[in-house]
Amino acid sequence: MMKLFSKILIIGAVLLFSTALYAAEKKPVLNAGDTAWMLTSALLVLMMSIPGVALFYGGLVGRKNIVSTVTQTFTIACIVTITWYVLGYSITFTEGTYNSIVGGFSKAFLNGIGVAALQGTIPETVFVIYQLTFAIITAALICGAVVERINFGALFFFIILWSILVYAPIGHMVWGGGYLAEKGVLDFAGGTVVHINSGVAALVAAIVLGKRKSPVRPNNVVLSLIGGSLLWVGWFGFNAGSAVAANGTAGMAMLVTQVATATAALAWMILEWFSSEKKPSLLGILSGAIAGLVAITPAAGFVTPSGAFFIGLAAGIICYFACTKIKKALGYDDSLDVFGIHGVGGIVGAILTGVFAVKAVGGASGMIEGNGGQVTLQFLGVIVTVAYTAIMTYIILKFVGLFTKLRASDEQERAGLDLSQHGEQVS
Amino acid sequence: MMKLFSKILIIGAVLLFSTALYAAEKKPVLNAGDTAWMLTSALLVLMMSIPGVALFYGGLVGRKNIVSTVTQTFTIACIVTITWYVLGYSITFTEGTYNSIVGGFSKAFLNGIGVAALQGTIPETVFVIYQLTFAIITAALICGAVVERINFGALFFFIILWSILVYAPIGHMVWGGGYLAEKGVLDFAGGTVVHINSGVAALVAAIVLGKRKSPVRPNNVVLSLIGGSLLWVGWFGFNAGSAVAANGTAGMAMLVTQVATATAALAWMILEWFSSEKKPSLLGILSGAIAGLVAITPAAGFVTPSGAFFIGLAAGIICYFACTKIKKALGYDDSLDVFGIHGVGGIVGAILTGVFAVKAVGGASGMIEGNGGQVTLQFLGVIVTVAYTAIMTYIILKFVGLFTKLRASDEQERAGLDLSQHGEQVS
Amino acid sequence: MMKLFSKILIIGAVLLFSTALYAAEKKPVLNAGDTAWMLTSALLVLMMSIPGVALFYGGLVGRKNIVSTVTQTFTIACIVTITWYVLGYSITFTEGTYNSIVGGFSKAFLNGIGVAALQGTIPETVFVIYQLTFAIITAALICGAVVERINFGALFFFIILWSILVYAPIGHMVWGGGYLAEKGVLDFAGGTVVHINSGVAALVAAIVLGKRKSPVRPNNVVLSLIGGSLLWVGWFGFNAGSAVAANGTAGMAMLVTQVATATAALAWMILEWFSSEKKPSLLGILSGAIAGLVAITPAAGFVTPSGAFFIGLAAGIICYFACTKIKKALGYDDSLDVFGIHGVGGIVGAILTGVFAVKAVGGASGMIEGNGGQVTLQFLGVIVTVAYTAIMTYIILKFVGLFTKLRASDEQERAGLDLSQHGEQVS
Amino acid sequence: MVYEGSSMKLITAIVKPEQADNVKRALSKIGVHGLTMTEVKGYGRQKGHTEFYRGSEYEVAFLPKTKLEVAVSSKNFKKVLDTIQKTAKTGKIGDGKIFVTSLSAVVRIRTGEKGEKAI
Amino acid sequence: MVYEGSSMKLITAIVKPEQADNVKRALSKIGVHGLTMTEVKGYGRQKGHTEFYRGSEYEVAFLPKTKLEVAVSSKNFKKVLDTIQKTAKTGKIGDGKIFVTSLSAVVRIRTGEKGEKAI
Amino acid sequence: MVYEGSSMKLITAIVKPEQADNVKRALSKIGVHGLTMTEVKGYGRQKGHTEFYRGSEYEVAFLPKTKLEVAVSSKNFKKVLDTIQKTAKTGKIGDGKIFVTSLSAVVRIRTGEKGEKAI
Ligand SMILES: Nc1ncnc2c1ncn2[C@@H]1O[C@H](COP(=O)(O)OP(=O)(O)O)[C@@H](O)[C@H]1O
Ligand SMILES: Nc1ncnc2c1ncn2[C@@H]1O[C@H](COP(=O)(O)OP(=O)(O)O)[C@@H](O)[C@H]1O
Ligand SMILES: Nc1ncnc2c1ncn2[C@@H]1O[C@H](COP(=O)(O)OP(=O)(O)O)[C@@H](O)[C@H]1O
Repeated sequence: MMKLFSKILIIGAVLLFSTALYAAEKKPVLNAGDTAWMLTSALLVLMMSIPGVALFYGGLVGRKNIVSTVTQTFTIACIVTITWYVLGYSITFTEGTYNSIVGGFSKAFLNGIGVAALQGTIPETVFVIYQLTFAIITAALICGAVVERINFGALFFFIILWSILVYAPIGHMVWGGGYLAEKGVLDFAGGTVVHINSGVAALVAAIVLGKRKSPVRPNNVVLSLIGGSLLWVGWFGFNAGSAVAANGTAGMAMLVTQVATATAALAWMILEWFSSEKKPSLLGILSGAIAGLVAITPAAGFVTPSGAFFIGLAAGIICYFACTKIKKALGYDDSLDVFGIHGVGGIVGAILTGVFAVKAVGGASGMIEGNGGQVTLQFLGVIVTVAYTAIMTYIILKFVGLFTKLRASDEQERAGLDLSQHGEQVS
Repeated sequence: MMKLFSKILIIGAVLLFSTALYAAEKKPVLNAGDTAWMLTSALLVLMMSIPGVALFYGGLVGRKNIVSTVTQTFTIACIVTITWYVLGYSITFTEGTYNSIVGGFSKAFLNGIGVAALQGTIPETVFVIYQLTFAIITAALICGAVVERINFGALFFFIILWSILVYAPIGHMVWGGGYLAEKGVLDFAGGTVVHINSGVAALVAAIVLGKRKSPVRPNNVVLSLIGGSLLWVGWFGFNAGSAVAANGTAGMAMLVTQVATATAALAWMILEWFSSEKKPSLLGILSGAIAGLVAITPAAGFVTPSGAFFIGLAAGIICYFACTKIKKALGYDDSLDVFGIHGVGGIVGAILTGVFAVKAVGGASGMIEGNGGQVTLQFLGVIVTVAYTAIMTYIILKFVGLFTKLRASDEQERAGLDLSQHGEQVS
Repeated sequence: MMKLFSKILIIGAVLLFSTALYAAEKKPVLNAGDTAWMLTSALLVLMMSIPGVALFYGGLVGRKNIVSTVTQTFTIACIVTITWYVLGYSITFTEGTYNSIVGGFSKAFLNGIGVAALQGTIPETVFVIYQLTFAIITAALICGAVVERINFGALFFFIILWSILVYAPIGHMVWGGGYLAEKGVLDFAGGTVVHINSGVAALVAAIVLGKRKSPVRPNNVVLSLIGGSLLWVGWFGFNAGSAVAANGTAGMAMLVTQVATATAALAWMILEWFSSEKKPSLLGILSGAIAGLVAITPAAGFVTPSGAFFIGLAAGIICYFACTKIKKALGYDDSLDVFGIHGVGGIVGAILTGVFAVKAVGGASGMIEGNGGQVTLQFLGVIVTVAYTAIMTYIILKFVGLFTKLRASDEQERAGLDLSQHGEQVS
Repeated sequence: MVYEGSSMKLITAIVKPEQADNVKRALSKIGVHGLTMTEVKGYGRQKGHTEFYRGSEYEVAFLPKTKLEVAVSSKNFKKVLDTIQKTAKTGKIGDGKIFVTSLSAVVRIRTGEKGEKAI
Repeated sequence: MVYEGSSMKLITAIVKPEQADNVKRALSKIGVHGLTMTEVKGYGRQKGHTEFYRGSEYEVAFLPKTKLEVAVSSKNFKKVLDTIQKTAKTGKIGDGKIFVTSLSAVVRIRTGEKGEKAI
Repeated sequence: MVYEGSSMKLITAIVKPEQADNVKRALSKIGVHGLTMTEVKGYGRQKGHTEFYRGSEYEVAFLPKTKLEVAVSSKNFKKVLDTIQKTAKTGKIGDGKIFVTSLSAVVRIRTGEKGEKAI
């Protein structure tokens, strides 16, 4: 008896022990390290918008529109927070009746998300705010195309609708288990959801609103340097944070981000240096850096540093020509080149992710490892996003235009939006 | 024998194992994830002061006082570091003879705090610096009420005394095991200690010093946008950091902070839009955001996102009226509305914490869960803080005034403090 | 049999369990908390350069050279990223044929660094980028000595060569297992590698290039306040990050950094106050803070808060005299005092590390614990670095001078480098 | 003074900032190759505005204007004056004023040339 | 020139920046409804100051001043001149100067009106 | 007007910003103790430049210049004029112009002194 008992006891103890281990592996448990990194990443991505994008854009407009430009970004951060709280998170990340396009309403008002709820190894609350910061920056980026002339009231309503009707569905399709996720489109950190999305919306908005009366040169590229630097720094939260853990994938994402960014930045600057302008400019190297950051975004968890080098190189060169030559040829007034950098850079990155993906890095193979089909898939992702965003953005703008003027009056534009729309000015 | 032995062995093994587990639960052990988050939080809260508060305030003064304003903040960060090292930490966080009001001297000069000392699951060193950053920002906030006229030398001595005689006791009473902690007053991240405290001190200082000769409009609200944005971003270190861990409480604190801030910001902006001014301004939305951040501070670990929404709404509306209407009626010159935003917002937040606290979030119930008594308790916290701070601040100012002039001379004020007190100017 | 079996089983279980524990101690395992902190630290140190150093320097030059100054910093961040990727990391951190001076080529192009590769408890990828940010800031600091006159093309090539021929070898000697590491020189976070190194290179460059034609006063010390504050905040990544873990050492490093910085800052300001200038200035307190940050860098993991107080005090006083008196006497034009602050501050810190090191903090004893020999060792570190850097920097400059002019033309200098070299200006 | 009796004029025009480029281009076309421009603030029939910062009113009485100064020889005077008046005009309040003073001397610094040659 | 012989004057006052508002208000009261203001730097008996940045001296010889320009008809001239002098005065060194030149013509851009009507 | 017939002059020099200090120092030496300086932008034979921002061209026609104004008595006039011309000259295009107008009155605000005493 005793023997048996002891035997059972032993086996029990061992079983208990291994079960515990097993459970630890299966049942999600909060990891404080991952949580620490994701709390940090969330605030970094918020910092990319305020003050990052605000300053990057604020430095590039004329002196009479600085306040207006930064106010737009800041206000968008607030608006999108509310739409996310009310509806956005729920329809992006829950299952819905039309699940291939959009999620459901079960978590509207962030209902039922308790302190203990987890998403992977981090609290769901952290996941909610981390994703929110992506929704914010995507909307904030669009403004660059319409600064110096959009009517603030129109922008206000446009963003409410756009964040719900465009951002959430695209987010759901790519990350929330919708159509593109199912197809196997790779988008590590938001090349499609954030950059192609905002870039295309920006292009449409620029065309619908029409050109500025009299564009002037940037008022203060040093403000843009601050903004651009904070974008770079914060982008580590964006890309390395998209590992949703503090692990090797996050580390590699950070490293390839750095390599691609530096490469694209130098590529742009050197092109300028040898172009007819003959001078390497601050705005040039900043623009290249952003182009690199954008292009590496979908690829960050899938490529090696050398893959990143080539992606950065391509982004620097292609976006340079998109902003300086092609735009001029086409003649639309995307004031701060949101399409030329985020749209074009996002597409370059999405396609090249399909080329340079390496199995050993992110579990997916690209063309260089013989999987040419991935490139086709990536094209699919691009096309769906471009089409959906372009059409919906157009509709929303026309709809908003029914209720309020989309553009500031000529008088207001001439006086500058700072004074005419916000009653403030920088002395 | 053998059987017995084996039995004992088994039981021993199991005991050993479970003891180990038990010990892990009881004896404090360093958690690297929590530590990572608290290291980050500490630097975030420092960033709130330098450059956050410095720029927020620096943008709102006249052009002749920018340097002076930011120098005040930066100097305060240095002074309070030294007073904290010498005395502050010890009298806030150790037990003292008059423990209900103030702690003791055993850790003066941070004596005996070794590398291995823990506070909960993080090194005590990290706790020391985290708390220090709160002491810094509280003192830094006060300046907003007296910019453009305070004598720098007087400020210097005032802050030395205030950080020891006001901040430390209030901190001890709320967080160090003193009177208010015992009573059960809820203050998650410092609504009382930081905001009511600094707001009231500011009001007293503004009244004692008197009005500015000729207030001018803000020199550069874009500087304030940078400062305000860094305050928002850094505030996650402030509120989510106050969980002193990277866990669900931290995540929830972050999320509710975001919701309350956005709500208050939009509330303020919309009130302006429909007021006689008719224009939504940058300073308006920034002010609302700060008001929201302040009000959610005491509540951050206790309420749900929807609770946060209502707290933000209340803060945005009430602080708007406090700053734009009530202040005008009362006629004191709290130059940058430290009282109207931090004092009033802090009080709103303290009371509403007692209303919206939810047991499932932070273990404490508020009025909405039937515990009306919590509101009374919160009132007690407010009253004690207001009374103590107001009286002590007044005494310290009068005392400092015995040795040096509190105000810059008229000549200096007219020339601007930048040149007259620091010999520098922004060209 | 059964008894025996059960016995074996028990012993097996216990062994297995303890082996597992043992293994966990020996074989490096990724720690998410440490990784979270190091991801954060890496981006903090990048933030120190862009926008930190860029703004700190940008505020101190004349109005015609702001763009040029910040462009230099930003470009350097890009260049050094590429040299690090291609060669720098490998020759700093692998073993080489001439290992006492420089490492080998096995990790050129970051070859073979997989997602799972570890360095201690963090991914090697994170270590690569963390170290890269140190290489960046070291190179970026040098510019301060040659702003307002260096030819951008010359700087471009100089930095490529310098980051490979000077930074990597010094880094290898101190941290990569080279000569100075073997000797036992203490340098916790880079006093030698970063500060003495850049300070001496700056001095040499200032002398080789010669004086500016007509120095003007700082255009905007508020920009420098932003830069200086971000340097302070980011420096926690620099110093506490150098623990390469989120633990007690990191915590202590952070705390002593704070104490030393505040002390040095106030020391400098008070010296000014009582000097012939009679005014406490913003640039003064900022300069003191940087001096304190520099001096505590090598000591951060080795000293107590009170040791830090004395190191800060010494740094504040000595650097004040180095910048205001000695420089004037010697007559070189180190425009923004890179040598006076980073060189001199670095030397002060290196020596005093040998004085104030405390065994209980970092495992090494200094003079105050009776180990006078450490001071001698520290001198050795200083001398080797000064000699190597001075000679190599001189050679590289002369070499670059063979291919392109080191200085902008007089005409360009007079017009300002913003317009003449970058074709941009701040209006 | 040798320069007495000169009939060179200094035309000083205060115009709307957004019109300055327009004026400049028109002057170039009629052969005026020198011009000095200053950012000024003006106050006239066109009143300023009020800015509100947290409910506090700040009256901004002065509006940004651009001052253009052109030295002209007597022979060009009328043409230049008319060109400025026409090209600066928007017809809305606040268009500004033109003031004319007599120059008793003009010197070109580079060459030391004096009088009409120097303009 | 038809405008010759005009007795309109241009009063240019260099005053302390902190007095400018004062002057402006006083002028408004006596019916002067046009004014142009420029930020300038002045040097006179009132000497500048020295700024120190890390021990390096930078002499700032010029102090901020405000230049006010008012075109007046002969009939208002004396009154305006006196008002400016009185309201700009603080009695301390550096109060500034008033310069008066003759205007040979004035044009209101909006309407093309000339002479005293245009002021 | 009592001040009519005054022979005081207002010398207005548009010079290169980098020469302004030079001129100022020279004037101090010859006993000129008052000077007003304005940052202006000029356009003349010296053409501006083109700036490129992301490939878009922005023509910057106007270059920074410094305007110096000195009121002088008739007796100092020649000396001051020559000093300015000599010390402002670099010999390169863009050196600027000097314009001279007659002052019909000068007042020192602080004391109310008028005429040559007030300069
Ligand atoms: N008497 C004056 N003296 C100097 N400047 C004047 C005078 N009157 C008008 N100005 C300048 O002309 C500008 C336009 O004048 P305003 O009266 O507003 O417009 P309008 O000439 O179209 O009636 C003013 O802002 C001011 O700079
Ligand atoms: N001769 C002058 N020419 C031009 N501007 C002058 C002249 N003298 C004085 N000013 C201007 O007047 C300002 C005040 O002059 P200042 O001599 O300092 O004071 P005060 O007139 O009270 O003696 C100077 O800063 C300068 O701008
Ligand atoms: N006719 C003019 N009226 C007013 N300002 C002028 C005139 N001509 C030249 N200037 C001023 O003088 C500056 C130098 O003139 P510019 O023709 O370039 O050089 P230079 O006198 O050496 O030929 C111009 O930038 C402008 O400010």
